[in-house]
Amino acid sequence: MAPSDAITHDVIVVGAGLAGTWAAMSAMEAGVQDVGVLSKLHPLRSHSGAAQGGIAAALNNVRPVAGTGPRGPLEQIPPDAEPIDSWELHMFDTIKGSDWLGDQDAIEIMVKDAIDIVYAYEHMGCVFSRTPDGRIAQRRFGGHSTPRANYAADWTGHVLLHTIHEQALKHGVKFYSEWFALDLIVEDRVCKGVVAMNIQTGEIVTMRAKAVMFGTGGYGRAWKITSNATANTGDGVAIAYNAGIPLMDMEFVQFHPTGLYRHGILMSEACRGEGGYLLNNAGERFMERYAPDKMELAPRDLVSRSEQREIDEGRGVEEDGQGIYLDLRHLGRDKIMERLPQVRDIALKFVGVDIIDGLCPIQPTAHYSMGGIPADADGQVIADAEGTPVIGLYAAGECACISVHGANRLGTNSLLDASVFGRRAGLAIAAFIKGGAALQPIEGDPTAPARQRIARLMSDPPGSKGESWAALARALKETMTANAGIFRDEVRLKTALADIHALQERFERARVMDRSKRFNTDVLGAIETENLLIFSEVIAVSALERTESRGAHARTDYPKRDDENWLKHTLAHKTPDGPALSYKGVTIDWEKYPPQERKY
Amino acid sequence: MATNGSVPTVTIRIQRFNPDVDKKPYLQEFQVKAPPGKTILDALHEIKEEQDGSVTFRRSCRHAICGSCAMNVNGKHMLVCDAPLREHLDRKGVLTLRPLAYLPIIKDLVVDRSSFWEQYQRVKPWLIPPENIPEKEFRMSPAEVAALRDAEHCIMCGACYSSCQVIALTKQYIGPHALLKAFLRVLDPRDSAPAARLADLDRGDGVYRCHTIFNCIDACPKGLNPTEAIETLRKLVIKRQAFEAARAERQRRLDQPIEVVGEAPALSGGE
Amino acid sequence: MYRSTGFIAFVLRRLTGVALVIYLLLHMWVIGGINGGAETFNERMEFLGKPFFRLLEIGLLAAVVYHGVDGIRLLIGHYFQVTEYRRGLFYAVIVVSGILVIAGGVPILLFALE
Amino acid sequence: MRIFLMQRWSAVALLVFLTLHMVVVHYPPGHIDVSRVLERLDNPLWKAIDIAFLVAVLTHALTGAYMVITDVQRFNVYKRALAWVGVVAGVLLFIYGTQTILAF
Ligand SMILES: Cc1cc2nc3c(=O)[nH]c(=O)nc-3n(C[C@H](O)[C@H](O)[C@H](O)COP(=O)(O)OP(=O)(O)OC[C@H]3O[C@@H](n4cnc5c(N)ncnc54)[C@H](O)[C@@H]3O)c2cc1C
Ligand code: HEM
Ligand code: SF4
Ligand code: F3S
Ligand code: FES
Repeated sequence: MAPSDAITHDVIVVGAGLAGTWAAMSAMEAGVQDVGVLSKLHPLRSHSGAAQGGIAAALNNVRPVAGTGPRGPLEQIPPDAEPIDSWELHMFDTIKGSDWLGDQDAIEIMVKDAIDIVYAYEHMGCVFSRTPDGRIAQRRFGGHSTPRANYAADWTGHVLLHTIHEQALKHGVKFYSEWFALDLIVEDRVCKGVVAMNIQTGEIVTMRAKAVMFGTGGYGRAWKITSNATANTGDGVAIAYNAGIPLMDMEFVQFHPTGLYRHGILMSEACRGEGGYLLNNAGERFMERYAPDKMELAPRDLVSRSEQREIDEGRGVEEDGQGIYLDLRHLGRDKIMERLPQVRDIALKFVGVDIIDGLCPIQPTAHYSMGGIPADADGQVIADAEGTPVIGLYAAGECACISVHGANRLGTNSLLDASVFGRRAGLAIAAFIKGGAALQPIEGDPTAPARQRIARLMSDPPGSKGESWAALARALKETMTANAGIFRDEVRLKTALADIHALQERFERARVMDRSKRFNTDVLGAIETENLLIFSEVIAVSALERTESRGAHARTDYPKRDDENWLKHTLAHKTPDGPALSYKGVTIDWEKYPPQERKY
Repeated sequence: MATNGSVPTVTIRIQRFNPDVDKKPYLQEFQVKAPPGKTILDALHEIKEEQDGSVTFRRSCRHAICGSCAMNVNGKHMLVCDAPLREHLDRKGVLTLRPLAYLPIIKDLVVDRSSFWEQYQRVKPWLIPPENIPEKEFRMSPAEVAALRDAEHCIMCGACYSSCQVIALTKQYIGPHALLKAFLRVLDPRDSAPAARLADLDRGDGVYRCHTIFNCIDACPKGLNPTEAIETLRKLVIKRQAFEAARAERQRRLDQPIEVVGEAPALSGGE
Repeated sequence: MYRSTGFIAFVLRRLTGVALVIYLLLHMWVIGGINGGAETFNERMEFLGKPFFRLLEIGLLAAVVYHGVDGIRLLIGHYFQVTEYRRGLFYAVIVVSGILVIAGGVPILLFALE
Repeated sequence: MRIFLMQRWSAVALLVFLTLHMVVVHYPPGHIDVSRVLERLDNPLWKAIDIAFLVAVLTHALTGAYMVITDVQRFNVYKRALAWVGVVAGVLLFIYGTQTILAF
């Protein structure tokens, strides 16, 4: 018997970033009548809107001016000239970027769909920057061998998000703005709905649906220095894991080379795409040592590691030596004002540096989560290494691991991933609903666990004083940064794991100060912290097991990639004794794209 | 600003109000350290995490792009996430934080923006594309894109809306943000129904309710100019038939290259 | 309450506008005295000729001048792109109205004191 | 929208008429009495100008008052009724004012 106050929809989408909104919109477009989207933020506040640099697709609008080298100026490709780019090239770059851990069937789908999805955005009204003859403008991005980042100044994600949100409104998607998902109702590999809190009233309700889709975004908030929004606490990932869904490849977390010093706020990769330099305390362009060919435009994992090495070896800048300089002065005022206005603003406001004539201090910052809820190329969530589906549960975007990014994502590929697979998930859901999916009966009161959790947070702890969730979150971020950051080894990872366990234990005594029902962000902060603790444990365990270095996972005690033993995805299942790991093969076209050494 | 060693301590007064228990809003004082580089949002976080967990505000991106954190600081609307704490103190060295004005308060610094979003939806913010969709992109000149810059850049933070005295008087007024959005669609060469959109703005609560107060410009944290957009719309409303005809003409060539006038600037530079 | 020059201008314009409407009605009533013959007209004018009303007249002048000059500012705003100079324009309105009011007010004052 | 434009055009007209009015009628400031007014209004052109002035000022004042009232959400629901009140008041005041001008 389902609770009588349950809200019911054909489809419930959790998350209103690009992935969630695309799914909702395309499901409606494909004929589903009744789609509800819940988001803990107003949809337009989703983190997709923070993306700056661009979205990848081999449109062939722009090429480097002949004979000016890999960093020379760009020009539009004349109408009858040879194309320089292709989805095959995009595919190869993505596979190489992924350090061969990406599933190549999914990557193929993504890079082929890329072209269509960017035109779809354009046709829906997205205001892209333009070439002189009116085509979508493109810029270079790290790890891509041609300029294929389609952009709108440096607020690409913002315009994409607004565009797709408008379309969802047009199609009549029902939004539950400021609703917080707490639990997923899954029984015997069948998904029946979610439990969520209406933040404004504090009410906790069961939401039933024939299909549920997760597009809850990333989990960069587990680190001290991060480019991620405060909302990126990996709730979706933790909720799924609690509901018995495994998590895949959680050890792969991307650190972006240019986070603003101390703040972690992103200085777009476009800074380097447009020609910025990285300098150490001696004023050297140190990338010469690490990627003589691509220099600053090498992929993110490599550049971040190079920076970290400079810092670790004492060549960092600023008082604590934890910074590196980003030099954009040679671009000149005009280009900076036209292409990087937002970046300039950020640097001015947060570190007081005008990039037109000053060196901007930066440092690597936790940025993107390659791992997440395992799903196939239709967003269908799987329950194990054999690919058994969880009926009625879908995921896409940063919270999912369809594994197009493998061990390391290329810049501009994630807006693409969220859009392409969000749309595909929406279409798959529509087919599922129209194929006769039904609401599943629900036994008992699924909101009970969430109610108990919240009641406990609001009660007075027996005996001793309660713990502050904020202090626990801070301690977690410290240990994750120090021990599960850019460079890892067995000792550090074990320390991290021990710290996490201790913090989980302390969380039992965590209490909130705000005991009211209405808009209680204190309670939400505590729940988010609990979520951080849940998936951080999975990250530490997965990383500890993977005794190799691949992509963003760099083990100083195992500095080499080990294809023999580790060309496989990690799956972590929840058990009473902590995460249990199993492994899943990588889909590789051994003819066309066999693993190679990854050099830039 | 009391100085303690080298790092000064400042007083932050926060307007508190929980409609479930409080009769009316009141101010509560907190003390925080103010080292350089600290933002007002950092201070709010510190207060919430260390002093009073019930202080309630919205935030997410922390770099002025999501629009969550707009509020009133010493009388001015701004995004607190990119506002350096020390730069906004009043003469007495105090910072007074209040929620956005003229909107119902949900709790403390969190306001109910429903009327704001309703008006946003009312202008049908989505593009109404032409019938013939090209295989590739519609062609737009860089100048056409530049004209949309302000409207496209709006993050829907509500600062303009909640600074406009007309909104204080009536929530029926469509508001600067929605007019800016309407401007985006009307001016977009790809939109094929500008006349219908303009007709919808041609009403007492549309473009004509604006009394050119300019607060929307003063308040906008992104430095945008809704007033100018409104003035443009007012003119177009009158000329809408001619404008639509010109649009139809433009749309016949939407799939063709823009003739390059003068020298085309290089797209992206190198060394 | 959001304060700015635009807000001050708006409130002043409103107040003066409404004051002028009230005055207009009064004015029409006074002049309308003519319908009751020259006698009534002069009577009503006489009544307004008292020094107290003369002083009020300066207020009236200020209202009309400010409202009119500010109206010009708004009309300029409608037809030219001047939002960038919005503060300057407001101060200009204040200064110009001030000058006009003094120029017009001094004779009234002198006359009233006669 | 009609009301907005009526208000702008009447404002422009007022700029002209009011300046004229101030200069001709009130300056040099002195005691205005019937004879002075009669003298001027003997000229039918002046009568026409004053009637036009009257139209402009009534239009401006009534649309202005209408704006001020309908700006307030609570009164906005009565905007139709208010518009009619305005029109009627306008007509009545116009008749009264014209009668006055012609009486001179
Ligand atoms: C600063 C920055 C810049 C970036 N720049 C680029 C770029 O230039 N190019 C590129 O390709 N990628 C970029 N990325 C990555 C890219 O933006 C993200 O990977 C992508 O936007 C993720 O989209 P999403 O839809 O999966 O999630 P998000 O946009 O993060 O949306 C998550 C949604 O889930 C909701 N949600 C989360 N938890 C809950 C819960 N418990 N209950 C209810 N709702 C919940 C949120 O409210 C939100 O609506 C950037 C990332 C960052 C951090
Ligand atoms: C020099 C002549 C005048 C000019 C240029 C002028 C101009 C204007 C303008 C542009 C407005 C619009 C304000 C807005 O929309 O916010 C306005 C409003 C108004 N005017 Fe005038 N005006 C003049 C004289 C008068 C007179 C003589 C009266 C009274 C009889 C008057 C009464 C009003 C009223 C009541 C309003 C509405 C107030 C408001 O909307 O804020 N005006 N005027
Ligand atoms: S115009 Fe400016 S103030 Fe208004 S919503 Fe947009 S960004 Fe905010
Ligand atoms: S403040 Fe309001 S009145 Fe108009 S100019 Fe801006 S919308
Ligand atoms: S937190 Fe996003 S705008 Fe301030």
